[in-house]
Amino acid sequence: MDTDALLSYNWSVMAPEFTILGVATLLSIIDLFMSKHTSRRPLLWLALAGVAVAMAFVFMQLDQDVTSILHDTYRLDFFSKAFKIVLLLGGFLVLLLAADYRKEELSESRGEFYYLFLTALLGAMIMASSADMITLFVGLELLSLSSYILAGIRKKSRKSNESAFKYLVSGGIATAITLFGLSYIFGLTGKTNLFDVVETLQEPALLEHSFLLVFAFFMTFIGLSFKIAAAPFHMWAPDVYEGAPIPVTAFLSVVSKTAGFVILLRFIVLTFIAAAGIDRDPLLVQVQPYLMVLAAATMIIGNLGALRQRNVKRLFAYSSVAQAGYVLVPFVSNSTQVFELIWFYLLAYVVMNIGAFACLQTLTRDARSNDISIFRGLFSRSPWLASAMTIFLLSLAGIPATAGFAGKFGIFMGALGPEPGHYVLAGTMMLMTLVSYVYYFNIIGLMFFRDGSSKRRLPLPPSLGAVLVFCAIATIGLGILPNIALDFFFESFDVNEFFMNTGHNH
Amino acid sequence: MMNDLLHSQPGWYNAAVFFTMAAVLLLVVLGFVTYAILAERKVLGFIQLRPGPNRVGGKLGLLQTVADVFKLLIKEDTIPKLADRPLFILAPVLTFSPAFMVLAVMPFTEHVQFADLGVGLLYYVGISGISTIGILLGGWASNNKYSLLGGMRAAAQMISYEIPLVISVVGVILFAGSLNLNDIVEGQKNVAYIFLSPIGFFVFLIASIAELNRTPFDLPEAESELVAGYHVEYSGFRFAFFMLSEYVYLFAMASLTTVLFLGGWNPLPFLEFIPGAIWFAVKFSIVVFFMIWIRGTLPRLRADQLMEFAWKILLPLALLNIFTSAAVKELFL
Amino acid sequence: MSNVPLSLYLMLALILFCIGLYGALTKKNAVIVLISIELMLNAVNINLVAFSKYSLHPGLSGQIFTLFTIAVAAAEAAVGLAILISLYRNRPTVRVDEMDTMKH
Amino acid sequence: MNTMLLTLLLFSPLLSVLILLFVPSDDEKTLRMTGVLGALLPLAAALIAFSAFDRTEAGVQLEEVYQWITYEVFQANGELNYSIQYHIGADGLSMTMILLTAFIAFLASIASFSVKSKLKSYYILFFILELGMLGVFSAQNLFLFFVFFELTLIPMFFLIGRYGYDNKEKAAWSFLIYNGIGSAILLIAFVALFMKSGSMAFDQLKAVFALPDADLYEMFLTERFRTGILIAILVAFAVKLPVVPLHTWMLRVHAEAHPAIVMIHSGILLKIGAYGMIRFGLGIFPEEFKSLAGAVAILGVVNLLYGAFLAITQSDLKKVLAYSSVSHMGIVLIGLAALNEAGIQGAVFQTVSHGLISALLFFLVGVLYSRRGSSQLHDFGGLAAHMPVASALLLAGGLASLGLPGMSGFISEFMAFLGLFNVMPVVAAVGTIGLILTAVYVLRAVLAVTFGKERHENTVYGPDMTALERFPAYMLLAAIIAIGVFPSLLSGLLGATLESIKLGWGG
Amino acid sequence: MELYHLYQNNYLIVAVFLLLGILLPAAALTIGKILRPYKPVKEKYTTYESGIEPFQQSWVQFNVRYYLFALLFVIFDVETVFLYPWAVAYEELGVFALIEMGIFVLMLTLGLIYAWKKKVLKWN
Repeated sequence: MDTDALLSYNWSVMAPEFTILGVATLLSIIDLFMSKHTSRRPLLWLALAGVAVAMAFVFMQLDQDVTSILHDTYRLDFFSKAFKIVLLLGGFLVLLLAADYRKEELSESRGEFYYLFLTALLGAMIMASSADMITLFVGLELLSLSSYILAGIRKKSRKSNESAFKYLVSGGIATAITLFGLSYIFGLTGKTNLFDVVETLQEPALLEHSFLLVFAFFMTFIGLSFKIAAAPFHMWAPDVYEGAPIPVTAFLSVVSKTAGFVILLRFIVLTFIAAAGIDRDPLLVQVQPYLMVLAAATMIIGNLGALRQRNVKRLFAYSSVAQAGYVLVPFVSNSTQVFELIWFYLLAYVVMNIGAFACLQTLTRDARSNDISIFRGLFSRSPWLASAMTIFLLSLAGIPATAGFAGKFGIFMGALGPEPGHYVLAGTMMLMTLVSYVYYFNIIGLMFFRDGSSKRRLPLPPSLGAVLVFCAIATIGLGILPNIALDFFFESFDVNEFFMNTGHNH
Repeated sequence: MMNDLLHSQPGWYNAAVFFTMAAVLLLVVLGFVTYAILAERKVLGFIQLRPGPNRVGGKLGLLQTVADVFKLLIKEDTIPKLADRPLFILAPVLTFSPAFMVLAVMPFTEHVQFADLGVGLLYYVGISGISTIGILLGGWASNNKYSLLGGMRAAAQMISYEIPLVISVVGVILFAGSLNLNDIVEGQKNVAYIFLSPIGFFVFLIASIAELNRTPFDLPEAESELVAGYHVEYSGFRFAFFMLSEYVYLFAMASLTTVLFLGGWNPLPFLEFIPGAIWFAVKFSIVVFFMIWIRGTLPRLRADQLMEFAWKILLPLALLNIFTSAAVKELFL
Repeated sequence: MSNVPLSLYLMLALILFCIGLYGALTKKNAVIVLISIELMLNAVNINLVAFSKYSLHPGLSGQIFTLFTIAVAAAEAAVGLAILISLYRNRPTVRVDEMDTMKH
Repeated sequence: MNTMLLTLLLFSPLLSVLILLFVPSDDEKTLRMTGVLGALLPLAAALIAFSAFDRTEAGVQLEEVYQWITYEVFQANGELNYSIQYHIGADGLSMTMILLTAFIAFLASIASFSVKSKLKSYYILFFILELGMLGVFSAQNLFLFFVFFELTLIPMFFLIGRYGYDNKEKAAWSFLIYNGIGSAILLIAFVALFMKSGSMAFDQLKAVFALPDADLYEMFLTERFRTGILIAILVAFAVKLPVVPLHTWMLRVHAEAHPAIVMIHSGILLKIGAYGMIRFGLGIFPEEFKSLAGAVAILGVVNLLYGAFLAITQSDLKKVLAYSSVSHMGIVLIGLAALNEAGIQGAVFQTVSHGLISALLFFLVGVLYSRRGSSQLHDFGGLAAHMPVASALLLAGGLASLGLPGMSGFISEFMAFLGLFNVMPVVAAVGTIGLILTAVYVLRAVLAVTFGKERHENTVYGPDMTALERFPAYMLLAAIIAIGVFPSLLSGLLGATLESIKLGWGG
Repeated sequence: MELYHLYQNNYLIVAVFLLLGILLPAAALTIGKILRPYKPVKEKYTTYESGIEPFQQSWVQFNVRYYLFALLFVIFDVETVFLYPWAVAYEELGVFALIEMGIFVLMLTLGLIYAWKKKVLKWN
């Protein structure tokens, strides 16, 4: 790799990433040399601007053909661009949430929060673009390590510390499991580039080792499913969500989860697409029943777990586990629609869940409690806030005319489309959706049917208000006109492009 | 003969030959330690305008250290009741073995070298790090507040100075393009790396003194504060092994300095007729003398100065050295 | 070149991995848990390095991967210890089973 | 064809919502005024639509079709066209139901005057509910139907849970859960259908299922699949109707919700079940429905008898009426199962007539409750002496309910049974016992209230019905009698449509 | 094969050194055991604490700052894992590798400055 080759790379491919990296670096330096007593608030605007610029770059890249640089380890295809939009959007909204997170509690490490947040976002973006196991792993860990610290950023709070530690331990185990799986894939193919791996996996010589391959598949899948908090790696979610500050919780449940799905898609679907399992059946077909069990288990655990929660953050943790279960469903059907369905659902999930967290933040901040009773009588206190929260909850529950419904509808289509349709899985999903009505509507019930102890109107800072309005409009908008997003994805996304090896031409 | 042996199928015969040779080296090293201690005391004596040892073994006190060793050998050995017995016994061994092991890769002359490892420098850095654990273990196992504190301080100091130490040699590796110590010496045929990488040398020298726990960096064993630090509970020959490894390290570190920066056995220009072994010995002796000299001249640092010096001055310098070395390589070589 | 078969390396790695996993899941001491995770990661390293030399398709990239794993493992350990210290400041314990503020 | 008429009708309640948002929440007078005028708006629109409706034509009229959602990603897979249209329109059946909805909603908005608190959100929810109901009946594809179906669910949940009696929340919950289950099953059935046939529009589905069996098999639309879907749809609507084992939620709602809400609920929402069965069961799967007709008939009879028996034993007027609804819905099933012209007509008639009758009765219960704070039978008695108008109306409603000739109930029951006797005489014969029981429980309850013994010496009744209260009651009664006397009012509207449904099963 | 033997022999030497490194203390201590006196008195086996009776366990918790230095050590020690191969291969990599390494070192320096600013390097 000589200088000329490196200079000949089209570095603009990584413009969004460089933007985020640059801003993060800049922020950390400014933060270090700022006097201790100066407000860190202005840094937020810088961070927001960084995310916005990165987003602008992604949009500017939309027309670009698929390109890859750095010996095909970094890849810019529509898949990565589309998911980067979701990630950046989620990141932007979460940053806005953070703008107003209890000032006194985050004051000490507010500067750190901003740039760790950006590095986490950067990790997620790298995951979206990577086409090599090493890059993928580095992105994953960049995201993970940053989020471990973010979860524990309230240094003085024991809960925050505990959640960070639990997150780290389960994350570490998951990483190790993933890597163990990856090491076997490398062992079988001798390649780390995903496209080379795909090619090598088609060799007949590998058929003898199909058992190892299946083993590797499961290790990797299970390890990666940690990020999305799917069974069996969901245990961390409630504790971490409870202990972490709300913006971080929102980040974990939205951006981090999206990144997890991106990596699952990129890795699992791409790598194993042509691999043969035991007895030479296609591997992805062979593992279908297990994926089905995983998806169903995730939904069931999430929804049943949420039923008995009094703590709203834990409730939303379980709810996000359940949502992850829904998004796993398209993996089972394993058709080309997977990408669009998941992308759309995640987009919907970003707006509705962040909206819900924005409401949650307003409430917990006012009540200084996480108990579900903080919702009592919200409608009589702040009708608009309650209405917005209702929209988000209805969307999470999958009621028509909301983004959540449009997403779920798509997932149903995906599950029932192939022949034979996955009726059991769809039925489970439907049943669990019903179970989710209980806890979502319980909150709605508290807001509308009960009287709260306080009659005071809730103060709503402008940044939170902006998030709420945007999310509410987007939730309804995507619900009524899902084609806005669907067409955007469909028109630009090309499955062949996703599977196309750009070769070693730079 | 050696060459044939090295290229033959390894077996018990090889092992036996190697063992014999290593034992010879061990004896040499022990001899060095014995007289290095004497030399140190003598030099310190001269510096402080006093005679130094002058009773045992003639006017020069030539047998003083030998007598000391025998004294230690016949001293009663106590292990405190509260100590962690297995660890207490293990600690001196764990400190000493790496000190001796690192000598395996040291090229003393073109021909006198034991193991010619491709990653010799890395081997040195890696193995020498183990000693820290031994010292920490000794401090911990004694179950004594002084020793624990001393052990912790020693460990903190050693790991802190290990960073600038290992980074300062990156310059040397850059020039030589190899981690093999032989190649590094070969690379200095024309010019010793001390001239190409003076900052590296400076950092390396200071860090190595600190690594050796010698004055002015001898806080871990500060007699006046910690009544001898991590080995306060050690007596007799167990104590001797801590001392021994300290001086074996002195031997090793001086050799390494010679190899890395002073050109090893390479002669100065126009003086090629003098054998490499002599050159090595001379350079080696200068380094050792320098270290004793420093000990006699400089006062002990404060704990806070000590740590901050490593991180705030040496480490940035070492990092800087990487790039100055690279620049030198690009511009002049 | 070697008479050590690949399967032995893999076995070693597998055993190491299982020990690590067992330790990480059952041990009460937080530091031991962190070390167990390191064990698992090192098992991966053994795998990668062994594969990069002896597999069907030997390739250097396995060793490069290992370098990354080592670095990341170090970072993870550093973050883990930092969090543990911060936790310890709030409550002097390193026992995992005493981290129970969030039991429900 | 694309006049915006139906859309305007459909979304006219939204205008009221918009206005309501700007009315201060403590200005009750304006709120009530807006509420009533707002409810008048869809009624007026419905009448205009009715006047534009050609009663002689069988097909869907006032159609509006706009491309809405396209799942190109699914399209790419095969030749099926996975797109969903915004497609509304009305045939005779829809038109009838729309008129019924607008009418009852208008009256319910007047009945809502007894709502005392949280008036603003009440009316907002009320209008969203109305939008949902109108949408359900005018939707011309499954997706839109489902969306509106769910849209009725949410405001109803709030309306029940916020405005009602002591156990209102529990009622709201069981409403939500049961209907949720129903809609869940419905959704799975719809999506499965959509995925296999590539379409959601009624007419296209009908066309697809009219294809020869070989083609259907090629599309994986096997016999088994079709029957499965039909059963799923029937079960889903059975929850809504409700059919016996799934009816408990409805009792709670009727007992606990506000009378105005119950008017709407029993008057319209329950009818969505019947409407759905006719539309999807008969409309799309006539062949398969035929094979299930026996079971449906038996369920209908069970409903009829079970409701009637339990109505006899109830001591609460609300419960009596609730069980009577269960019983009367059995007649709808009976009519459907007959699968002949008389039967279907009976079922549809019963749908409409029960909508009116139960609205009337529940409205009266509300009035009584407002006077006595109770609806227990033994708390009244001798009402006729104190509140003659109310008693008379109650009696009239009761008589309509038991199927007195000259009132709408008679025609529907008569035709439904007539239909069934032709096909399954034994089942029908058993069913007629139910009719007798109906007379028993209705008379028992109504007479106990109007002429029964006064239990309490110092019973204080409020004044008799006010003009505002009388108006809805008279309107409903008038409609009941009108249909009873001139059934052609309804059959004329329905005739052509029923004819086309009949074609489905080749009758 | 020859080379491989050379390789093996080199490590055999290392093993021999290890063996000797352990043997010497073992031998010396064994000889010492024969030579030295053994007169146990209770006081001899108490822990030394400047002459006063030892109180409390000495295995107390360490100051946190030790851990912080350990953390820094871990980070910078791993850095050298990257620096060494880079330095060895510098010849072939050229100037661009230097720039890359510059970025890498810059990032680490940033970490150092961070620690510095956050007063981690302070020892008091």
